[in-house]
Amino acid sequence: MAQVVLSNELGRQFAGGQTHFDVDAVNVRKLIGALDEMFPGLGAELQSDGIAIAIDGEIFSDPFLEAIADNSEVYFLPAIKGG
Amino acid sequence: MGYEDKELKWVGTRQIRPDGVDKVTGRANFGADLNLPGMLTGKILRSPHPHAKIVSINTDKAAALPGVKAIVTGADMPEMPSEMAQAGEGAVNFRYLSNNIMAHDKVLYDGHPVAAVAAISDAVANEALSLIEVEYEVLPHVIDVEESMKPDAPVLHDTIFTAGVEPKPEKPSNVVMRVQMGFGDPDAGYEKSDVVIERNYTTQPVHQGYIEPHAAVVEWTENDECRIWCSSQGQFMVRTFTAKLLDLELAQVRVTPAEIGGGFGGKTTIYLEPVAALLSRKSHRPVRMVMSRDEVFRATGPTSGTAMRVKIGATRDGKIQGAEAELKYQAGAYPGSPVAPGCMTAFAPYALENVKTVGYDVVVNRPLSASYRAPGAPMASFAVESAIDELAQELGMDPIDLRLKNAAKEGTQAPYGPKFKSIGYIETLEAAKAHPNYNIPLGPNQGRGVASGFWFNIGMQSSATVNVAEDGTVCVISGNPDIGGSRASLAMMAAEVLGVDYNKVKIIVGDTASIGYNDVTGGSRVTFATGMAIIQAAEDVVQQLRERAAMTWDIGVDAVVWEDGFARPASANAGDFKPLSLADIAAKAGRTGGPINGKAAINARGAGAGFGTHICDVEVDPDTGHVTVLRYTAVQDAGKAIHPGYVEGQMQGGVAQGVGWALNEEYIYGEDGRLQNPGFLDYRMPVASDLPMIDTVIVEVPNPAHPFGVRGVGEVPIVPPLGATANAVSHAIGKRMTDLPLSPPAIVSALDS
Amino acid sequence: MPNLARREEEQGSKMSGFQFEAPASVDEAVGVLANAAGNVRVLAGGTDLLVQLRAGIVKPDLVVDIKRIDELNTIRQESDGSFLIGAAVCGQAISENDALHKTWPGVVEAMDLIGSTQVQGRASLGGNLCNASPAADSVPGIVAAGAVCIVAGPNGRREVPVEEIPTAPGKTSLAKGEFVVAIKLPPRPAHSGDAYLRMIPRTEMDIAIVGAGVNLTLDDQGVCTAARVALGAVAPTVLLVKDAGAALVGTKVDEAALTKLAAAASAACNPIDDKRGTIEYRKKVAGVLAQRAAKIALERAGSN
Amino acid sequence: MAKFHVTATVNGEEVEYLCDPQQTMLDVLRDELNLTGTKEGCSSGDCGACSVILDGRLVCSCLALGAELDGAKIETIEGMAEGDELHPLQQKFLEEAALQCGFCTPGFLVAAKNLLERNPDPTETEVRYWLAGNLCRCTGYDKIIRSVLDVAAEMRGS
Repeated sequence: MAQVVLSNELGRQFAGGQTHFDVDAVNVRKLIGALDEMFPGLGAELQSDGIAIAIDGEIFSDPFLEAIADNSEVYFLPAIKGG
Repeated sequence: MGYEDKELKWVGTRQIRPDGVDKVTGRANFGADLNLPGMLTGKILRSPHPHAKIVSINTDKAAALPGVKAIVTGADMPEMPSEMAQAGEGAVNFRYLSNNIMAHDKVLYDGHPVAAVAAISDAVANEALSLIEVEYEVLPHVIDVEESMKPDAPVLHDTIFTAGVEPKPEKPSNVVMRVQMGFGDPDAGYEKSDVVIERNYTTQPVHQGYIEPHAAVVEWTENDECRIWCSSQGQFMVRTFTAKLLDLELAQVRVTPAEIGGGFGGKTTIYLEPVAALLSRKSHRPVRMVMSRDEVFRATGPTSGTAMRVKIGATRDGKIQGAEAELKYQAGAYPGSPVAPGCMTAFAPYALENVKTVGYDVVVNRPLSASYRAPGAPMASFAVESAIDELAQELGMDPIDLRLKNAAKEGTQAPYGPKFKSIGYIETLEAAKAHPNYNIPLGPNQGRGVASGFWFNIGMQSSATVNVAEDGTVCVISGNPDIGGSRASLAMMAAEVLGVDYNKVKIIVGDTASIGYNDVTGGSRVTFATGMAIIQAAEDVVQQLRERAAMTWDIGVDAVVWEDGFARPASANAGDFKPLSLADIAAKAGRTGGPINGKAAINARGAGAGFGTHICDVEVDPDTGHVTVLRYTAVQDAGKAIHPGYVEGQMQGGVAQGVGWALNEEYIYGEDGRLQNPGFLDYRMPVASDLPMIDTVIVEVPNPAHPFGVRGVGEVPIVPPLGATANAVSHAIGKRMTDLPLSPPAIVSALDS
Repeated sequence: MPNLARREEEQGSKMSGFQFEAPASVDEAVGVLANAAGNVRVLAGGTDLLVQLRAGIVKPDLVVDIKRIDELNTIRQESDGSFLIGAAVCGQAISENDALHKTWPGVVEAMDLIGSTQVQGRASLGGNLCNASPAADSVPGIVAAGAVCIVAGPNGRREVPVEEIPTAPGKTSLAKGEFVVAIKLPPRPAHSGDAYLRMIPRTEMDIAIVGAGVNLTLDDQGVCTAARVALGAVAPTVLLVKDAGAALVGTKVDEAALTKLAAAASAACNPIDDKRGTIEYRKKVAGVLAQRAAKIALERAGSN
Repeated sequence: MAKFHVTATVNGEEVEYLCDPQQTMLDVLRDELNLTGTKEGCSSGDCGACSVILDGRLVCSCLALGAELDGAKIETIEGMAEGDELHPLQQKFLEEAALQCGFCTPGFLVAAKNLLERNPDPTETEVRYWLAGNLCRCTGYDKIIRSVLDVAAEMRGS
């Protein structure tokens, strides 16, 4: 199971304030699908622009097919712009 | 695919940049240098009011002026839906972008464009602007971030309702959103603490200050092709933004990057191109638009001014038990301050158990903020590093030791959640502590300040092509404007992989029709991500060279190795063949299948986080408040310095900008909401005599995700200087300085208080 | 990149139109100025005028370049030891004149502080004076020196104390047809010295927040017999602060006298709060700089 | 409005041009003579990107009128290299990475050349003050100053 962490705001909006979840998924696409099943509407939000995903400490700005290992840590974060 | 174990011939050396001679002889073509036959001059009429409704615009008199060929107002710009879309470096609201480039119904800052003309000369264009009649209904304005957050503040947009607060607001507000992140319970941490520091801090908006004003030439051809030559941090960004705002297909727009005279984030967006395009379409002639310095200051992106509160508690041993920050960032006229990265980076250098950051994105009647080097990080870092410095003072600890005690390392959970991978923060602290400058004794009125800083660095999309010419020379096509010598570092990596002489590798920056998509030159990504694409394209070439040699020798490709620019049999068993050079194979490429071209298109993964630690020594004249920077030392983990000279240059340049931010740079608005210092005279960027030599130490903790270990270096060096300088001044005068800039009157007033 | 072809049409400048004349003699210049209709501007170094033209702050009908007149481009030392500095001589040429530098180091240093090396290649003492900025660096120096202007006009030449030329920011007492030909520095008495200091946030390229010029003379016993103190950027025009000078006269310019001088300098200020500095700051620093400049002037006076 | 006919020497060659009274020397160099190596950064004399040498003195070309230049001798960045031979300052800037974006570079080179012609042995402070009118936002000045000092030493033969 991957450990998934949402931002406070997303947790409040979609998950009744809960932000930490254990989800079984092999990649980002499946993970988002699973979260959307748990909290309808969250999937679209997680795929919207302006949200990045960190998998095991590495930040991806536009992930989709990135693999998720069995005990990966996955964080949904605001996307970063550089200067 | 790593090269760490190999002996490197080019990477890590100081080669002369391929575009260098053109740049030292005045031959390089920047945005304003292009002249097309029949070209017109385009100029923009700007609002003198910080906040007003546009009641009417009458362009009849201007249009009647001989020599005026076209006029554009907001009515000529297609209506954009208010929605975020992925473009350039991230999400962009094109309605805001369109309105910022040409006001539609309301002006939101002094300098907001309201109309534009194209004419046969500057003089005619200027006269035409003076003949355009705009009737305004002036509205109350708000400049200060905290004023703008008050419930009775004039509201800029009646469509903005604060996101991220409960209950969902019913009234529109200037507070665009509230963000919060962190973990643990800071209050519980303070309970355990022996010392708690809590302070308010402010910083003023500062401009990127590139010396080249924005410039663009646009020719709308009779084939309905929109051709653009301009100075920007990304030709593909210009293409996407212009096409979107004008409702064009991307393939209709072709953008050729001119040389760029500095950007620092400020040229990751557009201001002129759609306007020039419309003027060109209307006039059937090419149009050149070049901003004056006054326009650059009034209407292009500074970064946010801020109001911040930081609280940190620690036990006597120096262990930080709890930390929190509240950050209020000015976005300017439309949403989009870098407050989220501010929240994410504020405490990033530290391993914390209890941390909380709350941020607010706030619109005010100032120009829309734009990215500036490590967007959002320097101000938050200033507040946190000042508080850490005060904590060290209270605890009687050396400020580097205090940081070492709490330093983030591989596996530390970052304040924004994930755990850091391989990082080199501790190494920068140790190198700073060991630097001789850290032990130079200080005299009266002198002070030493230390601060650390963090930036994520990014990867993103890059394309690269490596073409082998028949004579064995190599042409590399990159898709990123070269803002600071990146052609050199990219060509060096290609030469290294191919095993050919650096001088045999030519590199160009392609236009949008000649190279695949690239994200902008920004985010410290070019040497990392585009470098990775070029390495892969060169490896593609190497694979083809081995195949061609194998065909030539009639052996299996696995029996051919590529070493030092030669194909060789892998072992004696493979046969006895005279090694073939790249040139040998290229000369006969037709025989073995045709031209040898390598390419790669990637979404680069694994950008390595960067840390730096700076030491600043100052002397303050206690009677006048004048600050002299005596010496400055910047230590940074670069992962691997491909071209150490340009890495040092990035560090030194970042320091100079940060010191300017700390000491004198600021936007000064009058009561009337107009900018009072839109020029280099009164904006006061550092000049050569304001600074000492800037000593640099490059630490190399390789990024395992990059073949050469590159982390990216452009942004980290602007993060620590605000705190380092303010800490130095605070020690020199014996008063804690919490508001930037530390101008002489501010210092004298602190000393007299 | 397409061909860098010449544009088919002229590109005008970013300024509104004006006529341009470059007379070759003082008389010719007086004639041009006296007969001109409308708004006329004299162009010396141009480092202020061109910026104002570009910004649209001034919109003249005629610009008269006086740099082609020999007398305006010459520095001459008279037999009595006085110096005549042509109004259009650029700052760099003033700095390069060893005799002038040695005799009036404060005046030369003040001029040298204006702008960059590039500006020094053009900016003139006459221009800095007639631009009538309260913050002009060279003006406190020449006011403290007791300099006079040679003014040419339709009625011939006259001499005017330099402090009487600027009357308000951007305004001068020059009549129609008049212009400054030269600035005359008086003969230097023995045991005298001058100095100028200014405060800017950076080290270069700023407009003075405060400027202070001091010129003083000692007798053989080291007692101050005359002193002039002038301040810039603390009032609508450069101030000659008589009380500050008087604080030194009759003293050996000791700490007590210097404290009195500083107090008089601060008290004389009538500054404004603006983007460059606050009232409080300007008042305080005027005293600080006047005192520091006086110390330098004293040291110089003691060495000649 | 009548144009001025001006004859001047630019980089050793006599040139003639017509200009409006309000065109600056910078406008003339860039628009009339196509010498676009001289850059416009501010048009107020505050950045030095338009530095040229006028009758032996370093000036901002944005602060002189084209009409003033009859008979003048002007040196621009385009005249700094002699044929294929770069000026030592140009060469050193390349070797020492003393430029990043390169926009301010022509102005710095012209200014530094003028300095070394007048003062072959400047101190670091003298170099910094001489070049204080040339803004650079990329480099922090460090490598520029070092390059000028190094070239000065090399040209002195030490």
